[in-house]
Amino acid sequence: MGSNMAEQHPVGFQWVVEAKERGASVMHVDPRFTRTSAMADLHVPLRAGTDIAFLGGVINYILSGGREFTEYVRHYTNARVIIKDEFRDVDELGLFSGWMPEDGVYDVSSWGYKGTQGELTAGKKEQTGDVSGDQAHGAHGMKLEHGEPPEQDWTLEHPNCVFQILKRHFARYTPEVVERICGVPREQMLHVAETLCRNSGRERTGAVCYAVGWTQHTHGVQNIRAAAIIQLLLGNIGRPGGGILALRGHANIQGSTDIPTLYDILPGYIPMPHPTSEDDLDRFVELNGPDTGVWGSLKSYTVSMLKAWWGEAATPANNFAYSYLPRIDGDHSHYPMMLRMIDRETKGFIVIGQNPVVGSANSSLQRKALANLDWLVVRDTSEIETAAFWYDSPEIETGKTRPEEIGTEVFFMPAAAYTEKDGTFTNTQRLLQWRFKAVEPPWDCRSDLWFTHQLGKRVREKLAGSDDPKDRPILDLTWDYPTQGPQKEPDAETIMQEVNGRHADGRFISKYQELKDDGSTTCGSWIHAGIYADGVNQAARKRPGSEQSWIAPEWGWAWPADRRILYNRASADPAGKPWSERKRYIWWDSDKRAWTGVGDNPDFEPDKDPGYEPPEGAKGMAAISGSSPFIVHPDGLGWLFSPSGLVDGPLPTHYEPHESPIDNLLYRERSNPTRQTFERPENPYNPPGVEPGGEVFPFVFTTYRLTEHHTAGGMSRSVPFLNELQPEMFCEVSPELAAERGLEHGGWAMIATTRTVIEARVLVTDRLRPLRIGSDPPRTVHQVGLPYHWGRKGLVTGDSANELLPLVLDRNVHISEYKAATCDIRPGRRPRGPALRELVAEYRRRAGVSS
Amino acid sequence: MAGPISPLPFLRQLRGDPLGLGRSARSRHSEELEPRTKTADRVVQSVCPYCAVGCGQRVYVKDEKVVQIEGDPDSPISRGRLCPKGSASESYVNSPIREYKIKYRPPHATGWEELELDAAMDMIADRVIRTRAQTWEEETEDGKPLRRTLGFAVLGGATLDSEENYLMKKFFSAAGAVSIENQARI
Amino acid sequence: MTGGSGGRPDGGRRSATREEGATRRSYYGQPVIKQPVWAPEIPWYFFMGGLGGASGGLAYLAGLRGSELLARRSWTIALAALTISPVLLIKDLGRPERFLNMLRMFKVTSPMSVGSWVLAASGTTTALAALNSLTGRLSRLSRAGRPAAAALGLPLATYTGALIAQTAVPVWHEARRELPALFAAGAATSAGAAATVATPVADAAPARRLALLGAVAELVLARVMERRLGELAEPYHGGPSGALSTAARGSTAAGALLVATRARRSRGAAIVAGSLLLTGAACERWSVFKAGFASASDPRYTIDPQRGRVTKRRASGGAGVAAGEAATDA
Amino acid sequence: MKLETHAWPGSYGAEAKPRVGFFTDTSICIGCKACEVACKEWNHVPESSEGFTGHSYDNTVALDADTWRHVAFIEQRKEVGVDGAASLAQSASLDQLIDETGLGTYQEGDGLRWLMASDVCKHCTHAACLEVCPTGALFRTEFGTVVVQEDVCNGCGYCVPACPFGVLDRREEDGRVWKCTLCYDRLKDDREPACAQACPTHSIQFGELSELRERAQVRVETLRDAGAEKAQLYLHDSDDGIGGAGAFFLLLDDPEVYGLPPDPVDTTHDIGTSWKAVGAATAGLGLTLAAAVFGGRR
Repeated sequence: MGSNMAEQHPVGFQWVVEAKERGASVMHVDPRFTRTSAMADLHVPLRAGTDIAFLGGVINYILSGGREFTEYVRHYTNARVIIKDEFRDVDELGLFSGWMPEDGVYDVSSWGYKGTQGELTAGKKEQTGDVSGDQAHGAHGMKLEHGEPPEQDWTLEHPNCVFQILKRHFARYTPEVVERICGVPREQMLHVAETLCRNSGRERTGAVCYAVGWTQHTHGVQNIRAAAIIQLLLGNIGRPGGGILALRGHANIQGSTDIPTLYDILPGYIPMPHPTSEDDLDRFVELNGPDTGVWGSLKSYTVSMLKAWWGEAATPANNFAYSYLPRIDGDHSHYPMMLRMIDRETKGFIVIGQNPVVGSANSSLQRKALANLDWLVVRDTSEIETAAFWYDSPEIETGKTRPEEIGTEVFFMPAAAYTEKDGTFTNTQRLLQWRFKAVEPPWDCRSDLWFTHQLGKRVREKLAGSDDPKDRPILDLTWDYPTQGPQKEPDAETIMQEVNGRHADGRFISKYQELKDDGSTTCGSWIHAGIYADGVNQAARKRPGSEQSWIAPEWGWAWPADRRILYNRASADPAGKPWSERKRYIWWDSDKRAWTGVGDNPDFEPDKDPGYEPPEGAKGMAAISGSSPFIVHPDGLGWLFSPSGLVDGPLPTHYEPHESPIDNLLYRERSNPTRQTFERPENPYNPPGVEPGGEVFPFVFTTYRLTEHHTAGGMSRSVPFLNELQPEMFCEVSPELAAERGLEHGGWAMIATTRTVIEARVLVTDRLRPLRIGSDPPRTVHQVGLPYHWGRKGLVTGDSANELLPLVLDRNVHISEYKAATCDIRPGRRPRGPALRELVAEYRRRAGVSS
Repeated sequence: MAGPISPLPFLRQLRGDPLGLGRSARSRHSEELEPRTKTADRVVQSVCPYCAVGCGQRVYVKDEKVVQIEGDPDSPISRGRLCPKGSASESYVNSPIREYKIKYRPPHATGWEELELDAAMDMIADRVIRTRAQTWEEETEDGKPLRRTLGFAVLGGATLDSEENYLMKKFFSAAGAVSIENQARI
Repeated sequence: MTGGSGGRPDGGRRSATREEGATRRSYYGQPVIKQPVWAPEIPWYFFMGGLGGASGGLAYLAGLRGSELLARRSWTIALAALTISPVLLIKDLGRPERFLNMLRMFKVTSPMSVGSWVLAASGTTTALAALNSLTGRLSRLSRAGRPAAAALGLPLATYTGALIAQTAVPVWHEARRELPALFAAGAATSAGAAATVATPVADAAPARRLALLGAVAELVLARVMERRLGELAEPYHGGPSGALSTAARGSTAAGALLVATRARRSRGAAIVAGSLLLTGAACERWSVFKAGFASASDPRYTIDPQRGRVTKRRASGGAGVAAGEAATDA
Repeated sequence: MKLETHAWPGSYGAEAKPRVGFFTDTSICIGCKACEVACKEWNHVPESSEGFTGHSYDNTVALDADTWRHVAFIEQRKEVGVDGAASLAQSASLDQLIDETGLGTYQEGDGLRWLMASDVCKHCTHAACLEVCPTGALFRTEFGTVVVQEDVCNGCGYCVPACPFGVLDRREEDGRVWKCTLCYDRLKDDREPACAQACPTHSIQFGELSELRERAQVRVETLRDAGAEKAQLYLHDSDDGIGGAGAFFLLLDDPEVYGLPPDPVDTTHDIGTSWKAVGAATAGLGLTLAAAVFGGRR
């Protein structure tokens, strides 16, 4: 679900095909019948944006039928934990307890475990402006008082235990309701649920694959949470053949999250500091890390990172230069960043290997942001739309603006290609793989390593001698990297060494457990500690797969500590024995008194007895019992109910997409009440389908990618052999919609929202189908499919689907809703020049949206 | 040239290939054919730059130019296989529209200008320093530390290496920038 | 035909999706086989090769008969036709500079290979014979050259029928028994007609007879071929190839009538009759040529007879049917 | 099993290698087109954009001089059968739609399928292209494959209409004929062809023909047992009109659905008829000439 694996990850899909050949059931739940559906045993078409309703139906099926893997659920999940009395599940309105209507956010304090002291109440100011406060993405859960277990009921019968709450919460998601919300025949949902149940348990496991089909919603995180609940109930986490697999779309999008170029985290998911902690490192640790579990050592991780960055300048006396880190106090993520550019608060912009004009929602808003900058640096291998926005854009075409009116100074810098530099990509399963440089970058092309290193060097030189305290972090930075070759490219391996870290005597760190909070160790990213263990580039291990076991431990290196399956303690029963011979993976060898297995590294202390119970006052990993696999959580349990970490509820709840043709059939709140909207002239929204003006945009559209192209096209529209495979922008519509709107197969269609109108060739196909949704009376909803790869530059051009989308974000992670919105469609090519603006204006008038 | 009609192939037909369908028809070019994977100067192991499956690649280099990129059969992830994008990697690195020189567009200009790499780096460093100074925020209204700038932002990282992301996060954070984002947000 | 009645299969498509097992069986109406890449030089070559080849024979036999003038004129015609022929062929090659590769191999499986050798030999000997006939020189060489030229000219006139028959184009391949004869008849017609035009009436009697015999044979063989082709002969009844076919027959019939009557007495009538017959023979080649393109471009012509064969074989017990097809159902 | 061809292994003697080929199992083709790209990359086949075709996801149309691997996409609608098992809402929805639009829609599960298949030169056992080629540009290699030699081909074009599959094609700007070589150069270095190496799901399988044929037989039986009634091997039978192919296929529907001829024939199998016809016509022409010259009054 939420993934089109055969199309987007074809080579990964070989394993699915192979599994199917061996008897696995492959089911694909997706609004469209895709190449993945073609290979699946069953395709279930559902309305875009209704995944939680579908998954809720599955959860209800499991719970109401007693189909959960009871022993797993009782021991490994928080099903037995009792939640605070104050907690109230969603009511008819669709709101959990703690809703603060004036701010549009939750006070999450009532969602915690009973009997624990949660660090759950974030400052109100931070919550309203920003959810990445102490209590949000980046923070790592509530505190358990010194590992003291919360109140529990092992019989799972206490009315306020998680299991019972879960049962009640999902009881609404009956097959009938699912059918009406999703447009999925109930038999199909039940078939999926039954198949999942049958393929779970001791002898079997099932996996869930998702991708941005789940994340790009105003309830994206909760989509994944719903899957996590299913997998935990069925005992499919931490076991071979199980799991929830995020299929990521860029070569290093995982790596750029682990060692983040993201505003709210530091390497290894250490939260970015807020002003709250002021310059007190201990306060920061107290606010952001629980005492127990892996995060119990947050201070060691942070100090080691600060030592890696500021070296000698980071001392115990100055809190290891903690004050050198900038503070975040709001949502500084991608979309608010662009809005700040429009407001001329952000004046400079460096874009590296990304093409927001095509890849981000609301393209004209993106361009407007760029046009309001003082300076822009774009680094890419070809001249992408983001570099050319000032002379080639719809706004130029329609005469809305002219290059002369755009004051942005633009630097386009040719980047080195991946074959022209050493370095690692982290793949979708956390595996870091080293690439060897094949050739030197030609002409002005340089690696981004070179660019950053050079920029740092020059800034440091220009600031040298400054006595301004704000320049100290720059000047004190450890920045002497050896360079190589004619272009003086920095040696990437030395950076990996810094990431890995060293002891005071210069020895390389071999695992994160060695890190200290006294400044005696350095480590650029604690989860990567060990990647250079023994002075060897572990990511560059390339022993042929054919010479290894199926785990292939000597190919690349996986964080943390080279563990290939996370939470793999769960592959054994509470006593440490494999759940079954067939599915054995890691188990307790009582003779050797050690965890052993088929070749992976245990995600656990290697000698922790399964019967271990933490003593009073234990901290860190010592506070995790021998039968608690989920070591990243302070209680070591898998969370069916999320007592902290999320801002929109501890349990997944069905909400309609922001732009939806119908009301929420389950609750009064139509869409996620915590979603982030931006009421600005650049970002008009289509009226909801049920409100006046909504009828102007009666269809649902969803955006996606094709096998033959890559994301925003920078790496595929420059390649002739790919372009001939999918040369033109097209839309996919059902024969019924084509008949209704007079769309001609092979002809052209205009697709309209209040943002703009684009054109596309028409592909009429049964792979898109009308759905019957709602009740009293049910109505037919048509869906339009739009691939988003095209733009105005490159070897093939076409309108971008993202021109159509608004900014509306999931408040947990600030990802916009690309996957479901409303539109109109009509035959013909869109007007050129000023006539296009008139057409858009007309749509806005009809919909009652002010221009 | 040792053309295909010398020595007369139709006479070779008499030696065991009467219909002239097989060996006798084979040209010298065919006999001497060698794959460029064999004639390459070197081959390095790499990883596909497109999605995050992380398929192994082998990059063949001849005369300091990439001449072929194909799947690495050693990879336990991909077993030598590649999707269409991965298979097109050589065309990507040698794309007909790949840019090799800096392009510079002054404010309000209507066209690109040339610029030396060194000068461009210097100018960008100046702009970072200037914008940072102009937009520096020392503390919150209630006097808590911010020590940051929202004046310039950085976007991108998912197509780059982890080492590059590390250096970017390290430098731009040290410079006080917090709006550092990448594709993971979309 | 077992499926598809009229119009292009899958024409008027309304979507990318089709009914399974629909009667319109093809891939988006696209041809299964490729249309030939041959240019107009090729039908002209068929014509010239026939004219030249048969003219050599006519010249030689006329010489034996003692009709010197007829022999000389026919040698001239043969020389002219066989000089133009290789030029036409070479011009049609994708790589004309490589024309000599035609003689790289000798392949009995390839009418074009065999034909190339025949053309080379026939051209050389005809040149010798014609030069001798015109200038009286090289008489020793031409003594062997004349009969050789005459003998080689005959297959030169007919092999082109096999050449196109050895393709996957249904309208050609299924006419493989008739095409060489049809081309032979056309060659006879054109050699006779050309000589009729070029020779005074008094000396042209054998030429007129040849033209007449050829014309009658051509008309008869065309009918025979179409009958055998059955529905595959559709291209001869419509479109450009149909028009050419009609023109060929009309022209040939008229020419034949004239050559049998007035042309015996009037040089003017002889020239008209000869021209009509030459036009008819040329149109016939063009008609066949064009019919091939029409036949190749419509998948029905390729698929339906094949599907019919499969169905028939299956009905008769499946002998020779691919094992995998046993379970299929047309 | 008859794998021998006229020239292989006969004309190669000790130099002959095992005959190799492709088994393309279309039941696991995901239509990614990696084969098309890998082929073009390796063989430096020129770009050949045809624009948007509307043929489902197929925009390269057919095999030709610039497309040596071609992935066909066939979207098939099955009969709509609203049976008792379907939900009421679904049935109502279907009925209403059919009423409103006059169009059926599919019912999931067995309502729609999307066939994908990678086509390629078949490297026939009896290869018409090879047999008719006058120059010997086309030849049977020591691996039993059929290859056009670019240094020999003079672009006569004979092989183009001779091929019963429409594989061969002349490249306009170049004048020569081009087609799949089964990566002849790679074979010489013990490497598998680029398309087979790239194929993510192993739909394209390369190997020794004898082994592939056995594997294919097992596979088709497995699929049939699993209920794929129309699953069939195509060009697997060495008694068919081309003597079986070096590149054969497992199809899920009849060949013509994929644009393949259902009963292809190597026209040269019947060249005797043609030569006889030529002989007869030649003799007839000779007799006619004689009759015309000598048959009349002097």
